[in-house]
Amino acid sequence: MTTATTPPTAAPATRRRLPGSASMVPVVAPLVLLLLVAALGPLLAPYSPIDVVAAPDQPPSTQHWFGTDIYGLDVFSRVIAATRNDLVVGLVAALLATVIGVGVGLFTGTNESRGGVPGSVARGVTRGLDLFDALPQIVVGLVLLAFFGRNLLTLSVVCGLLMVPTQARVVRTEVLRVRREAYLESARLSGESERGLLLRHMLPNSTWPALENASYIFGVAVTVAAGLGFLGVGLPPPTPEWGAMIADGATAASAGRWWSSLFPCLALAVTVIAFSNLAHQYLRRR
Amino acid sequence: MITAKAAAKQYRGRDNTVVHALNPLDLVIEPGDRVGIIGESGSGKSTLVRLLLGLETPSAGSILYQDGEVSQLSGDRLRQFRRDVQLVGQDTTSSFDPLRSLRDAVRRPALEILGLTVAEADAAVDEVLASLAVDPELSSRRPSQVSGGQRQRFAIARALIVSPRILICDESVSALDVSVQGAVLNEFKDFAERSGAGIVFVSHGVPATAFLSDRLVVMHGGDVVEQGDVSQVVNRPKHPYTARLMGAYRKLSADESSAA
Amino acid sequence: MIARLWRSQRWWIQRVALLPVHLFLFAIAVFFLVRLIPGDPVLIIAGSDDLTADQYERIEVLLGLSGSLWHQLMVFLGRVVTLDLGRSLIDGQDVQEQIAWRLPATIEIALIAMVIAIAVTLLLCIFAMLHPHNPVARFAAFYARSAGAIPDFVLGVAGILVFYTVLGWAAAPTGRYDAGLRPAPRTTGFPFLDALLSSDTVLLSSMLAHLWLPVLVLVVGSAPTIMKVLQRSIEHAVDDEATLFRIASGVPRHVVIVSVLRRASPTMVTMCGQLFGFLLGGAVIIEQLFAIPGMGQYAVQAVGRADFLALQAFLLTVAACVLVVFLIVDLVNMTLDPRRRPGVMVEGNA
Amino acid sequence: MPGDVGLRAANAVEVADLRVRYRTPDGWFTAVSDFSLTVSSGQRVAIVGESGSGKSSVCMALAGLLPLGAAVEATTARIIETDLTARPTRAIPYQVPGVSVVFQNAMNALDPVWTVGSQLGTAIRGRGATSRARARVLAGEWLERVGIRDPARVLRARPYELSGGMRQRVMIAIALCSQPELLIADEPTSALDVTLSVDLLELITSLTADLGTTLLMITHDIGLCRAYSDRVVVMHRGRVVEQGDTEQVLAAPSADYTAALLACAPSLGQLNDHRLTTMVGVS
Repeated sequence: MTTATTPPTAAPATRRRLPGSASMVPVVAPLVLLLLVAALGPLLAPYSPIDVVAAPDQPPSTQHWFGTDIYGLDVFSRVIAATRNDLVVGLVAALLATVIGVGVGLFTGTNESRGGVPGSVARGVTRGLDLFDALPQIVVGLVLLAFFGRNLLTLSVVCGLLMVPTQARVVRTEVLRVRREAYLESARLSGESERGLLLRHMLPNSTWPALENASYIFGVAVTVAAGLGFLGVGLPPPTPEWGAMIADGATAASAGRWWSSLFPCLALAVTVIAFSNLAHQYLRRR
Repeated sequence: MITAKAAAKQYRGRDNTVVHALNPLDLVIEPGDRVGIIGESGSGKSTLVRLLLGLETPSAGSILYQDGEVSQLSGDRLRQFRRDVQLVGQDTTSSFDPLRSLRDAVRRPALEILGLTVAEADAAVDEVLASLAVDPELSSRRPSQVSGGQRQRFAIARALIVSPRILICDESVSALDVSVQGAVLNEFKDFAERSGAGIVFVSHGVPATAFLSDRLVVMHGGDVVEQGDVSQVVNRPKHPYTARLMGAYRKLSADESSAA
Repeated sequence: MIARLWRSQRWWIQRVALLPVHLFLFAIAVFFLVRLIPGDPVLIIAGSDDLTADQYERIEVLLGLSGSLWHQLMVFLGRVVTLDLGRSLIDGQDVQEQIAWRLPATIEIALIAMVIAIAVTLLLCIFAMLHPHNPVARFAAFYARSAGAIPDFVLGVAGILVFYTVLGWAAAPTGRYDAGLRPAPRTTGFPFLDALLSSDTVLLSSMLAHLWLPVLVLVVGSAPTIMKVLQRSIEHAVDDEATLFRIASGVPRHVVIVSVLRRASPTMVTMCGQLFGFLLGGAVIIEQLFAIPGMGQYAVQAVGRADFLALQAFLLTVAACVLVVFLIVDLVNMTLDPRRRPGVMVEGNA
Repeated sequence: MPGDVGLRAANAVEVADLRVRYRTPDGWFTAVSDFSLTVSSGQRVAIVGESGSGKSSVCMALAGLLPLGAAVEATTARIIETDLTARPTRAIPYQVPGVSVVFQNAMNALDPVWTVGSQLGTAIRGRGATSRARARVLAGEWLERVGIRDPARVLRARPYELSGGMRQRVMIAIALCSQPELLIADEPTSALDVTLSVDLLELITSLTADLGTTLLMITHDIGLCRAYSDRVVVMHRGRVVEQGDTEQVLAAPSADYTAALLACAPSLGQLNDHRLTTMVGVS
């Protein structure tokens, strides 16, 4: 209810929180850490992530910081190596979803109220994306991966496609809002061309929320990718991937050997929370 | 300069009902004219403004600028039209792009319509802001960082930077506080007297419209019910609606006894 | 008379009539999906390159890949309409039968979790609305903000570790009930409901012991998504001038609260529709983790064997369920807020 | 009903040193300070000010409807029989007994999803245990009373199906049907056209006169105060700059601000004035 406490006065100067302020550190630090781990992965891992290096089911020790899993692979090395795979999926997915989403959203938002072919196409696309979005992502992801093969590229692309409707909807809603704004008319009266309107006003004003959303999308994409990995339909073994590691460790966990799934769980949670914090804190504008 | 010939506008509502926003209307506006258009919400005055600016196409009749249909203008003719006819709108909050500076907005017509270079345009911005007694420092701010009255000054600056020959003011002071309204009305009057430009002042407020106009057009339900000289329309209205409107103002006004 | 009835009832009839259209369009999309598979699906299924022309043709026919594209599409749509989803090429089981047997089990878990999640959300949100400074309300706000942060399989693994391994409160994650128990006679197809109806208390208690943890995991994982939305829309509805006017016109307290909730509910109902899809997806994962036989298990098996027909049928079935739920959501919303009905003009929609 | 007047407290509003503050991310923002006002029963008082003058905060504070993030302090704050300073603040406030409010825009104030009949009915029943059927009849009568010609249709309608003027009338009916002792009207007609606005204020003043209801009106329009108030309170930047008998204040304002405010509003009488007087330093 704090929203109502805005005093009824002339709008006070609202400034964007600028990068570099103190509140940024807890938001950015985990991200930097994650990116570093992803970049330096092989250098940091003490063992090969895909070779049996010790007896299976060893608890954490000084040799194996996170213990070993049911096959005798070093959990620490695998968690480190998996970071790169999972982040790549998230980044590619977020990028793909945003690029396609912005394009589709701009198209549908600007054409929906028109008559003729573009109008019908735009309305149909919107409807279709709504239907697509209504389906459980994990289910669609599972089927698509089964059909198109399981590798890093298809996984990233599939996760990205799953997020397209969300991004397209965000952009479309914004376009519809921006279209009613008086500043478009003012710009037209100022002599700006239709192309100028689209590029200088519509695009920035309607895509900013999608950029904010991209970091949230990243988190969701990583979760979906890990979920698919967990189901055993993600990256084929023994490729290190958090979801698959959690699944491998789940049976061990129910027998009390918690380490082989706990650490990938933590890595996943830290990643998702770090990126959703970024969405909430840094990019919040209004 | 702008001539409306039996211009009318209908919208198609839902269920295929036809909404007559504006019934056929004739109007001639020349530079130097001061026309006040009075009407309440739904009277068709906003539709008329949009037609005059070429933002919409009349469904019947025509709006002519130097013998060219306004909504069909393009290229140099359109640029010439935009240079001659400018608008100061009502909405002070949303008439500026929230992501761009006020200077960018004011400079835009100078670049696009007058074809100035950025440096020349910036000089023109400073000049027009100075003439409106606006602190040029404010122009680097974003629209949300200045008060409503200041924003409206920038909106005026954006229209005046091309020195239009006809300035259309659509409810330009309605959203402002009374104390600011007076100042803005004075700006309009000064501009008209200084440049000899015409003013089309569209508003639901009779006193402000009467203050700026020589000629009044009273609209009601999509029709022009009365037009004529200001003092005649205000003091000796012919149409019953106009009489009722003036009566309402008399009731609220201090000079109730003197005018009756 | 009929014309008037049509005019007043058109809003829901139109919406209901759209459902088969949507399903049909979706079926067409699924049809083309199989045609987009890189490589030759026949060879992928056969698992080897050297097939006799006869064998090849047989598989092609079974996959619905023979004849012209138009012919294929017609055959496929004909099958969908008659609910004949074919026979799996891998194990020869009737796909239709498998799904009819497994779908109710999955839907049951999703529905139970959904009902509980909605109830918990409503209670927490109403409490937070009336006592915003209470610690419980603050916790609810924090919990809602965590939406989507922790995936349900992580919660599931943690739940098993804590409640089964350490505390021993939950039964082993090995299915719907203890091994050795006989399932209840199949009356409705929904296993838990059947157990309830059969009044087999041993089976029922075993089911409860096995089900509470997966349901809890689904609820904990999914409740924040709707809680976030409901909290925000309740806040808006409370701050609304309409609420202040209701209060100021002196109506009883409960009328004010009902008024706030009704204005806040459409977003929540919409969210519940999405929650169902989310829970269906969640159920697929949870089934895997708790070894519960259902659609999820079926789909994962099918992926392992590249059983395209089964996957196609799986996707279509899930889509049908979700589309039905969305139909219900739309109808409920149009009832709650008549402005959402098509053809209703709203002036000054601020 | 006019006979009730004698039974009522002599003063409908007694407020001294009212201060309203809001919690903002940058600390406390004081919207109103040192506000004192006494309104005797049956009076019509107008609070005039521009945006940011704090007049709306005063009105919401007196109606007990400020949000949780607002802090209200006063040495005295008695509205009818309620001591506002002794009331606990609630997330969803309670009505101050005997006080009704009319808002600026009925489109926002009326509940969009309920029919007019339901909203008017609950307001009528809120006051006493009237039966549903009786409330329905009374609701129809109230609609007629506020000048609605086809009450049966309007009762079945939802707010968005009515014209702006009708909605405003419905809102007035709902606010007055509980026969409040004080009606607070927050810019009741600012969103409307002037002819309609005059009609509605005539309606409000005649109904409140019939019911013996005290009227506290908030407006930015000096014309409305002139025509429809006995006393006027002029506010500027959260403070009262002047108050007194309406005619006196408007004829001979003692505060510079009031004088300036009066001077810069264009009126039909100054058609030939070359320039409007403007307020120095205000822009």
